Amino acid sequence: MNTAHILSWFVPAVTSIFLAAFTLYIVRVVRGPTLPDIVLAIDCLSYDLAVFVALMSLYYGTPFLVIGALLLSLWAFIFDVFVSKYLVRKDLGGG
Amino acid sequence: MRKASYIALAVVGCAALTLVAVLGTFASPNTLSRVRALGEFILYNTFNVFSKRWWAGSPEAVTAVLWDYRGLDTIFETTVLYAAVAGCVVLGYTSLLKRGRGRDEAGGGLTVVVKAATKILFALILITSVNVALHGYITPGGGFAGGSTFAIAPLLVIAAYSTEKVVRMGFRFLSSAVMRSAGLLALALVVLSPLIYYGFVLQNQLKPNSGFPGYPAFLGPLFLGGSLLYLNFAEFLVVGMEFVLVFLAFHFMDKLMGGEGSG
Amino acid sequence: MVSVAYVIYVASFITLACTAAVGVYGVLAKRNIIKKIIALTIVGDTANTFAILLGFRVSANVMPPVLPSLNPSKELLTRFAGAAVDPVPQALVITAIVINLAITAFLLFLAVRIYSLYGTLDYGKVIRVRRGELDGEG
Amino acid sequence: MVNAVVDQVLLYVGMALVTVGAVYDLIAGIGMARFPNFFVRLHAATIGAVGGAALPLVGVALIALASDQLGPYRFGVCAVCLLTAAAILITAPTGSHILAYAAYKTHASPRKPCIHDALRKFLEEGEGG
Amino acid sequence: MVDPAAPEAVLPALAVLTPAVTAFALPLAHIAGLGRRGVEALALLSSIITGFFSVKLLAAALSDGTPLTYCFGGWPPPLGIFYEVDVTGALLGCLTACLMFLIVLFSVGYMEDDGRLYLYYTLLMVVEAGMLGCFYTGDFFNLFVMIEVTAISSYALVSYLRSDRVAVAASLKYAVYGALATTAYFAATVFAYGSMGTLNMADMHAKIAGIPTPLTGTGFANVGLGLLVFVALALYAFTYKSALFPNHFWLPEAHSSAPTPVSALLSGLVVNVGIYAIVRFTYTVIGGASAVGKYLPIALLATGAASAVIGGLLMNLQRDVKRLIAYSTVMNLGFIALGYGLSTDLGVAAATYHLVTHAVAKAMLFMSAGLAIACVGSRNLSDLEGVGRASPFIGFMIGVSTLTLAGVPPLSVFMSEYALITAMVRAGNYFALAAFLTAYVSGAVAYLKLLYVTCVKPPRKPRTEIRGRGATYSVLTILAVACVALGLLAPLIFRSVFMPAAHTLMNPSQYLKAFLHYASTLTSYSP
Repeated sequence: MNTAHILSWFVPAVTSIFLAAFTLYIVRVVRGPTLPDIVLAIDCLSYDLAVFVALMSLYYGTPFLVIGALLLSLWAFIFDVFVSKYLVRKDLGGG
Repeated sequence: MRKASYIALAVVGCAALTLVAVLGTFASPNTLSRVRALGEFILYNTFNVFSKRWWAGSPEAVTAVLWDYRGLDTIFETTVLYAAVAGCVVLGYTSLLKRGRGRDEAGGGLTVVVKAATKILFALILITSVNVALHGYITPGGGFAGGSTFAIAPLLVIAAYSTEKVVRMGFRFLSSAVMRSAGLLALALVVLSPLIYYGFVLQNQLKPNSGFPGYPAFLGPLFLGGSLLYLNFAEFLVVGMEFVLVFLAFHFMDKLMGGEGSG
Repeated sequence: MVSVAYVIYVASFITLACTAAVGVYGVLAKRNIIKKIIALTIVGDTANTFAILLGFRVSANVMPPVLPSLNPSKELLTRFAGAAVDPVPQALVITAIVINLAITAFLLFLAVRIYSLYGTLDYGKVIRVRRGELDGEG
Repeated sequence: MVNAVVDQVLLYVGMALVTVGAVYDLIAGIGMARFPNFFVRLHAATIGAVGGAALPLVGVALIALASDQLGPYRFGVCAVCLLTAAAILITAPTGSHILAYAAYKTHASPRKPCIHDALRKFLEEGEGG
Repeated sequence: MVDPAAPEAVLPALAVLTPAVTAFALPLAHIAGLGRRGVEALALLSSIITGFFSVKLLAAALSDGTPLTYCFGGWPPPLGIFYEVDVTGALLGCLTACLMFLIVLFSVGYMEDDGRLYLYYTLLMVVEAGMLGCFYTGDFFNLFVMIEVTAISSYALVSYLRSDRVAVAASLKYAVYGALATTAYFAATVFAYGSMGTLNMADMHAKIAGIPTPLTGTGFANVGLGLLVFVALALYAFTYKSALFPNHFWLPEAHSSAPTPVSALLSGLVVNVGIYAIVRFTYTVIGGASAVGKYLPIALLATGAASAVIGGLLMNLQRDVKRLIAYSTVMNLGFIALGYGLSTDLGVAAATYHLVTHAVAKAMLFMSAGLAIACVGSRNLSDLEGVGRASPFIGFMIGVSTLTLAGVPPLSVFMSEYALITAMVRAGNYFALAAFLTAYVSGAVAYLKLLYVTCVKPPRKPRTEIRGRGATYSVLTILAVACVALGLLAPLIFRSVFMPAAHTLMNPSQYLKAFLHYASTLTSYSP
């Protein structure tokens, strides 16, 4: 069975759908009237990007890209937490 | 007027540079399918198990360049980070020997949901970062990547709880500084130890006219990657602890400003 | 023959030029110290991206610079050397990234310090305050 | 023989999951772009994260298991994909929660088209009692 | 040519790594409870060892005609990092290590301990490692890293007095534009690698001269254009680091607001890195091989003349004594650039000589003025009136250093300035001579004013006692002896040290030959 052959058309097809969603998220990032809107959209963007990265690593057949997906999702979370902390306390560190 | 002149300067300068780059270096598409001879030599030889004269014992060419072919750059890059953190501490912290015992957080931090998630993610981050650092000689990653991944963990704790929580978890200024120095000295030890056997500074594998036999690349079936494994781990320790020190110094800087800030 | 990849490749250099211009302008013209530092990181990242692009190979079967096997054949080595991107600029960029990070961290500490000493992050104001002090002393 | 069949099944299940995930993501994107305020957009973000990211990542993990291109690394890729999916399942709801908490508490986002605000009643009762 | 496996071949590597490893160990020494004395002893010991290495290296470089080399990791040059130490590099390294020892010793007596002192010594050691690396390296990307090592620890040292508003602002100014400059140099190295396909300086020379070398051949793309961009960006970066005319704006503030030993370090040593890099690229790497190489000395002459005149004139306007000395650094860097711009052997030798004498005298002036400032508690020139009379030793030291810098005959700077004038006259460059004399006269007036105010006028304020006299006084005594000796020995050392240094600097063939010796071991391969 030749997975490479199947993936060579499947991954671009799926990626194009993800790209469409990606554009819609970017619309929200640009338009987003308030800070939480922007952050939420950027969250979704980074999760999307994580899926992208995983799909690319399938497409190119290299195992080296996937670890980036994990880090992207973690960074998105950190971003959320820091923005919330900033909103709540107007302060990032501290007790 | 001033602003316009700055814009003109920046645009003209950068446009000129790009023009030169595009015209001069990449005028023909044929050059683009090739890489420079130096890079190609390294790619071919980095894990050339058939003729080990030029090999670095790592299939990861970037790590091989970083820690073996151009290892000195990386040592001093670590020194740059070290000096910068020393500068940060100079600006922000009073005494290393003062115990970082903080007060208990009373209603501090964010909601209990975030705290619970932080606990789970903390372990996940630790495992990931050690994995990234230790597999740096086989897969992309390495000491710096692992160390900066590790830095997410205290950041998360600072955000979800407080800096005091980080201190109470054992990342005291003192212990972080000790671990950083230990990592740096381990780095120096790995780099300098070939000298004992008439080898070269930073030597990894066997070289002609050197008495040092090189760090073992294989231990039976297990692939060790020569000195890259130890260097990566030491770098991981150093970079992770440098980040922790920066966060702590930033926290104590707040207090310093409260104490003597003026103006 | 000029391929699509080549056009994209050259276009990315032009984009980088714009980014670099934004960064340089920011460092020179912005008054706010934090904005200056942000502009500085833009310049640094542009230079890094530029270096990565230099080592790229515009070809169909381009590979990452990691040998995909721990037990390579001679044929694989030859193919790898002929297809993988240049590892040297990537190593240089890792060095440069760490250095940029170190400088940024230090500059941020300086900015906080400036804020605590002068009560402002506006560089023009800092200069004016200091000049006034120097004249007052003399 | 059995292996080939298992691979086939894994591949097609994985592809189905990724496709469904892509559709979820598109729906989430439309919701993100068109919903009126932040608190409604949170719903879209949930679909985008769980359906549009965690689900396709599980799919990618299954495809990776069946992939013959990845060779010996396929278990590693699968594991990391599953780990990422798990991480997203933890981080996405928590992130949305903390953002909503902050936005609600500080009035950072307008609650303009508001039909029913249960939390306010709850908070008022809590403070009153 | 030294055998690569011989123990003395490893000297340049050890000279650079000793201070670096000491810097790594200093926090541990502090934590282990060795206290102030222990940290100081460690720093002193390390700087003594480094000084010993660098002196041995200079001796070896002088006795051997060819550059001393060291391959890190055993990799031959274009593949790995390569140290290539010719007489100029060894000379500057020796100056750096020796002066650094004195600065550390001075700090032992001068600095107060507020719990951060171990970080001060850490940063000093890092600066030393960085500067030595700059002088010894033969790889232009490694030069970037080493410049960055030097620069970032200098920024941190300038802001060491963190409650001083001027110091923190000066450090910020220095750091922001300095980071821009080093980024420019990074971009320059990327362009150079892109067009030439190498990171080695000697290999770069071969590419520019069109000499094919093993492995890298004759370059990858258009070498001429790549070189043009490299020179433009690198010149900006190096003139910033060495505070030459358009980029001198950071120097007076940064050098005057730092702690006194750091001022001596920055003015005497750190600025030399930029000058050295310019000269190394102008003469050894680019040389006469390219048309760009012919215009570089002219650029150097122009910036040098402008710096000298501006520095000399602005010296007279300063009321802050440390700012006055800092402007004098700008002027003297202009003199050095003028000498290097002559592109004759004599001019280059004279400029190197002036660099050395200026470093010693400037460090001494900063240190003695720092002691006087500590005595009076003010940096204003008018408050320093008569401090020399009140404290004869400090007065004597300020006198010696001021007279030295003003160019009074038997002392060292006179000799180097005499050599510079001779070189300018021999080269027939009367433009340089005019700029030099203008700046010289203007600077001499300012120096004599400083001398008159501090040493001749009657004292105004009762002086306070100075701490740590032993260390600081002995350092000043050593420096005074050095000032006199460098002047009196001029005929001897100029022939035997500075002329060979200039000769090796101006002749890239030896530099290239040492490179090719190793590069030729790279067998060709056929993928």
